Amino acid sequence: MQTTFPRLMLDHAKQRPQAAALREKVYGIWQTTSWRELALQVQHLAAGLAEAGLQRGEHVVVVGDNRPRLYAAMLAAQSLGAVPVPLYQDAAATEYEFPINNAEVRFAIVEDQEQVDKMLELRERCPLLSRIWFDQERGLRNYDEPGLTSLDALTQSGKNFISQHAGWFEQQVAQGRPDEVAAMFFTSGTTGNPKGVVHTHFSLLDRAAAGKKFDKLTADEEVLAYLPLAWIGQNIFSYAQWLTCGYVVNCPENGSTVTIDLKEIGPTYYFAPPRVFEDLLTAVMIRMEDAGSLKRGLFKHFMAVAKEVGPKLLDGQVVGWLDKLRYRLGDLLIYGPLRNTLGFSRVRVAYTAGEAIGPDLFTFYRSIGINLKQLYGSTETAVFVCLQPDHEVRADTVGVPIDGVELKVSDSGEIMVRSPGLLQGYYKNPEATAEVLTADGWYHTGDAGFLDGSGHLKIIDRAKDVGKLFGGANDGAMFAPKYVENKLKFFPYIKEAVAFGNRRDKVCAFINIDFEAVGNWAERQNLSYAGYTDLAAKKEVLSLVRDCVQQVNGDLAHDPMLAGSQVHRFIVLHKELDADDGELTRTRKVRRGTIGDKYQVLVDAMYAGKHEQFIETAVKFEDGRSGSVSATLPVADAETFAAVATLKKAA
Amino acid sequence: MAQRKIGDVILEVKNISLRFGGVNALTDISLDVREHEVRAIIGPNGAGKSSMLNCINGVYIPQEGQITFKGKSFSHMNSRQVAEMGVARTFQNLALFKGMSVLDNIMSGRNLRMKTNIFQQAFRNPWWSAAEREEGEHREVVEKIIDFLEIQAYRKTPVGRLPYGLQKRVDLGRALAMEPSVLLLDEPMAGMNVEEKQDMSRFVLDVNDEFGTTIVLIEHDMGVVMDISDRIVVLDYGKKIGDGTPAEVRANPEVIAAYLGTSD
Amino acid sequence: MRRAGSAGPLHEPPWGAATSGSVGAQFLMIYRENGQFKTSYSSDQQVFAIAQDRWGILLLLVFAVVGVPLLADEYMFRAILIPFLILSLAALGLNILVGYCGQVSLGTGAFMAVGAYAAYNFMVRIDGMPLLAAILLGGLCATVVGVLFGIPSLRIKGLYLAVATLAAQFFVDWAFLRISWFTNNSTSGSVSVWGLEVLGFSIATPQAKYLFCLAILVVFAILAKNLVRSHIGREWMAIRDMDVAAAVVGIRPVYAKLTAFAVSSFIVGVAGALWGFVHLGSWEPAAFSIDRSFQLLFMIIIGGLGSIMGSFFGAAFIVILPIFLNQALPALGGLVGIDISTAMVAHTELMIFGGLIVFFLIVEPHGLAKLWSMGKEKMRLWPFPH
Amino acid sequence: MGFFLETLIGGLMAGMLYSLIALGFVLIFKASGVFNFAQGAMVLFAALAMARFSEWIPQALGFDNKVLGNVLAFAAALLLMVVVAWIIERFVLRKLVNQEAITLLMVTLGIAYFLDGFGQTLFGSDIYKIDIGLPKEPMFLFESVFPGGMLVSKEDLYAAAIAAALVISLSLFFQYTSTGRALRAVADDHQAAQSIGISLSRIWVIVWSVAGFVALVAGMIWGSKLGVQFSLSLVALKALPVVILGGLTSVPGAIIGGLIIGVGEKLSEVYIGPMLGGGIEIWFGYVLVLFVLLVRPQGLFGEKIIDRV
Repeated sequence: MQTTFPRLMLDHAKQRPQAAALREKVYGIWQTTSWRELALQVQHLAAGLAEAGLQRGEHVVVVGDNRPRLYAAMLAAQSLGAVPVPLYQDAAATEYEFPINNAEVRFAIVEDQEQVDKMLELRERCPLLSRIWFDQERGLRNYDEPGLTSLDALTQSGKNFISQHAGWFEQQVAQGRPDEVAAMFFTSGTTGNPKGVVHTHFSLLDRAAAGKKFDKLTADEEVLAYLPLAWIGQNIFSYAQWLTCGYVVNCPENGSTVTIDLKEIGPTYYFAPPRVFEDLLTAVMIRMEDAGSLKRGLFKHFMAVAKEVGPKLLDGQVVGWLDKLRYRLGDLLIYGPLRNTLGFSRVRVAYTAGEAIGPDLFTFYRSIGINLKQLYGSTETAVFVCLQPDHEVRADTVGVPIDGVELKVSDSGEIMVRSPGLLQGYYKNPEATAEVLTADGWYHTGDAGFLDGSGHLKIIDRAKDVGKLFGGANDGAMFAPKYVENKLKFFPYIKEAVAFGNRRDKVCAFINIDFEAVGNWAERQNLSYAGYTDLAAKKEVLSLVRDCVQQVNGDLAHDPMLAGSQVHRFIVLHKELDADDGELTRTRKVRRGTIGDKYQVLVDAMYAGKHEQFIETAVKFEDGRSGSVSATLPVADAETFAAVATLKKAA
Repeated sequence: MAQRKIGDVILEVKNISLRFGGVNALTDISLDVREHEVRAIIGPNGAGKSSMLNCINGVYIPQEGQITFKGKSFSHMNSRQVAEMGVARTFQNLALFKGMSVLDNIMSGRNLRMKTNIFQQAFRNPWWSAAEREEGEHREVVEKIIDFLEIQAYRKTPVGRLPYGLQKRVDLGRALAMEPSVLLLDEPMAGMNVEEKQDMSRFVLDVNDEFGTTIVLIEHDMGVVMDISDRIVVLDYGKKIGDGTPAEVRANPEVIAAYLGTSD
Repeated sequence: MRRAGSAGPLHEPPWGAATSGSVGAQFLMIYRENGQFKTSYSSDQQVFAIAQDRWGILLLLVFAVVGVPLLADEYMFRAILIPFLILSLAALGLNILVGYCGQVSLGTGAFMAVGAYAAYNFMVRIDGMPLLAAILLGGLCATVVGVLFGIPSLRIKGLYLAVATLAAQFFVDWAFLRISWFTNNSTSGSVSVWGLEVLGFSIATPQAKYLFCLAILVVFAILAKNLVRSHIGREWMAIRDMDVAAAVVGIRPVYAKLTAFAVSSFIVGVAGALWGFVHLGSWEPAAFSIDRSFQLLFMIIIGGLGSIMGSFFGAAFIVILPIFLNQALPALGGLVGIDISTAMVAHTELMIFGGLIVFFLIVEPHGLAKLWSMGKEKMRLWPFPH
Repeated sequence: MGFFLETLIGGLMAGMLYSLIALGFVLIFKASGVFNFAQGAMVLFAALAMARFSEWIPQALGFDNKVLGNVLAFAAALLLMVVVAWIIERFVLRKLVNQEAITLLMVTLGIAYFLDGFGQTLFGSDIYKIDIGLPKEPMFLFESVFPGGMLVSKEDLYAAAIAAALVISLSLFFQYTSTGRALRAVADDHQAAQSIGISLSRIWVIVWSVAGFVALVAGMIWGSKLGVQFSLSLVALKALPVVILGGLTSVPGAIIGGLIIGVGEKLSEVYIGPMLGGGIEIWFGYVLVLFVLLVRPQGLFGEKIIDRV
């Protein structure tokens, strides 16, 4: 894949100038940008940026929703050999401070007033940040700030420049080399400052191509891009692979219309982290609750059929004609319409990644005939490491290593990867780089796991989180918090879970209930509640959660390696863990450390064997004000089960 | 941060008096509105605020007095003429076209600018048709308003099915579709919760500085009024008892008496 | 999520209900709208925005043009199909005035009569006057009369107007009865036409008549739909829903109401001409009496006020019901051993009509069309309830 | 001269009957805002009932006293009309509170059809006679005043007298009785009326019953003149312009309107008719009203309509 992003764009513009490159729903209709138009836009923006003094290798911050013009802006920066740095648009201004200073950013390209305000707020703490361009003018008409201008203006000045310098752009693009840095992604590390992951054109495009080959993607795919560009997942799917395959990327109208837009577009290639599928399923179930008894009956019946037959069909196994018939009927009455209302009628390949996905959740989508698959990868590996081939899809594995990937498991049980897609290193952070990249080019994924008999990779947990239990019944047993947490989170009622136990005698956990799901459950029990805190405190809820925990314990007991990780005691938290309070990362991963410190008293209470504990915590509200919630939380005990075989002897 | 420049008087009302049978709705009211400003009319219930607006945009015809708009004076006009001169308004208790979708309601605000005749419309078709083209052009304007009011998710919903707060937005949208130079708002925030009120005031202010629209507004919520308006007129029992900046009005004893006296 | 879900695909406002009906479609869950995204306003605004609907309506048309003539017998044509088509047309016209513009008229029969007699006069007084031209000219005359009697609507509202339109009914009835010029001094007072042909095709056979009416109906339905979905249509509905607000956004009540009267009575007039020429052949004023006016009003109430499709539903319903009763009631009576006289049937018919009107106005003021569109919505959201 | 007076008197007498029916409209409209298109149907229904009862009751009870028969028949018919009124209130009006006037009008059309059908199913659809002993032979007045005097139908005269008496007593009733006051309160403001404890449904039943009563009397008179048959239900159509002319809400309006139209019809028929080929009384009332409305949209005595925003 010896090419660069801008070159790919130019190729498409040359080969299929009229073909649609991007579509955005603006003013009620899907407005199309053809490859030629895109190329022109990029050219003008590039010229504008060059005039503004953008240097090769310099970093440009890009913040905003998926907007064609931001895509063009990234391409423009890359055309000049500069490095776009996409940041999460929903982050607080302060979270931008480090990346901007760390990457000596002078130029920022942002979507709208909201983002502009954040940038302006940062100015005195980020002295270098001199120029800010915005896509949407609304509300900014009366702003009078040095270096603040619209992308329109930038395009205009670029136009004039181009009109005098024909061929300038092509020559700029020609200068770009595949091994130059193409983009930098800041990983919201679970601890400390974020790290800038540096990728070259080659590393990104090579993986994109590998993925394309693996799923035989064509230029006819339709993709809906509504997740943050700063997340490498979205970036690969709607940017790198977009340019590699030349398919159409569609940008929704706004946050509140995504479901409608999804339904209209009906993507053929779809990618989302588990929580999106989870929310979708919850919504489906809730909507079905209100349906008439007949519909509900039909739904229940045929979902059962689907659960039984659907996966087999997708896995290409042989199915009896009667089952086939029943499934057909179900497809006519339920699955088909359901796929249609969800917007998945045309999905050919759908991926989920980033977190483990619950088996029930996973099979639900597969059973209604959506080819949902898992993949394994991270920002550092440009996503594609392992993918599940069609017909070889299982809930508890993440697929086989694909082209160009070498994979091994270190003695410590950590998964090591070598592939063309690996990062160049962490920006200005040799130590961190050294930690993950070995001299001979192996990357420490930090995940503990193994390749199973059929060559599929199975992930247990973050390697560093895998701990040991000291003392107690199963002294020295392996403790895999994430594994336990995921198992808990697979219950619809449990939104988040945090397990403790490393260097302790037993495992205890915090539970966050899923407000929507439990709320509905409560209504059906006609249990009245005043809000989240109140609901979480209900003893009925407590026992509901206890059942879940004990089921998990049951499962764990069957897995010799993990039997010790059974949850002995737990607390149902009185507030939702929240990224704004620093308890979750922007990608909603729990920050176990942070939480452990923040709720120290609760943790102690659990291990001290107390039966309730008072706590007061500071919270940030939607509108930015902060206050505090306090409550006295009961500490609950859960039944645990004798392991099938204890590890004592093994250890 | 918004730096709006207030212009000269664009609308002036001189010595208006309005009677229904024996009842005096308005007695000898005079007030002026400057270009680009946000002008509030406040007063207890039945003070004649709505009647004032109705006189301005030709729904009622005052028995005495005259209205000067952009230098043209008239003692009375019909609503159509007023609309043509660029005055739009929203209504206190929603006056949306119940049977139509959000889109059509706002589109109806464009009727003054739609020129194709009835035959062109009858023979409308996707291939060659002035009516189709015109419809498209105006649809785009309307879509911009929908976008501005952030109601994209409801464009094809019958207005009847929308919650009250959103219906108020559609009402505003219909008025905006007329691209008015003066916008009369009759209690735009009546019956809204705090959040909706915040949104609505944001929209009002945005309209004012995005399009430089002059705004005449009737509102009960003193807090909101004081926040967003440049000058305030106070009516009581059809008489004008105060006029000036929020600060001045707040200080005016007569106003305090009338207001604290009557309203809760 | 739920909010967006429920807000997304609602296309038709309740009044304009079901105008983009999915013919037959709704009884299967055949809606697959993924990928049917719109990249231009004209495609977003087309009458049948959903592909499945376009196919449905196309099939229906093909069946109506090819299938029906093969299947139906003479009685079907004379007693059901042709009356259905013509009355649909009339109801369509009336619906524009009442359903879309909210101006109640009890004088529809009169405008039909004007259409019929005017067309007749053009036929008999001008040699070689083509049938189509005569019919359209008939409609034109109806327009003139319609606007004339519409003028009061500018000052008179609601009930007063409704009664004022009766003036048209009685005056016109009288005129065609007493002023012999209109009937070309025919002694019997009834007039008749024969040897009709259009563009060289004779339309003597029931099939030919049927196809002729069908063609005219389809054309007018399209034109009418275009009007109601364009800005003139919005002006009508605005006047209907909230005339003060309409005036404030600059809509001229005069223009809106008079155009509604004009368009309405033109269509009604054409329908009248067809009723006389194609259906009756020879007729007298009684054919367009006040009962006809009421009958048409009932059609649009039952079918659906403010809905093109509703006009068809209503017409079908009211044409078929009596025939059905005439068959069914005596049979039923036979079962329980009472013999039911034709008078009895007629009275039951009256009662059932009356009852239905009351029922619909109370339970579903937007008529069959609304039921239809609701069914359609359900199918588009299936399996979700909302 | 005599001829003119004759026509005039004839008109006045016909007009009186119009007023009577018009009164039915006005009462109902005042009380429930319903423009009762079914008034005509009620006339037919009541007349049929009266006619048939006056046959059946004597047969059933086996006596042969005309007066008694008529009285009982009248009572029975009246009772029936009250039941009808109750049913209409209970099953129709109550479900349509606060609907637009137009909807209500269309509903009454439905009711009209239903009553027509129902009445004829119940009582048969032939032509029946009502004989309440109105004298058939005409009489001559003012022979002394001018030659030939003038011919006046006694029957019409009695009819007019009855109508007039009824009209007056009804107006008095609604002016002075408590029910009357309640009714007027309702007419002015539904909410207010309810808030002071007047039961809407009770008032509605009352006015509809009264309307039924009026219909019965009108039906009886007309019936005895022309015989009871379907065409009776069209009589109401004649009264419509009267109501509009008088202004929907005004009792005196109804009365005066009735007289005007009655007279106008006759005179126009006699003096203009021949020029136009006759039969113009069918539309005269309506066309007259049309022109009046153009000048006074709310009719002669109606209240002015103000749009509130």
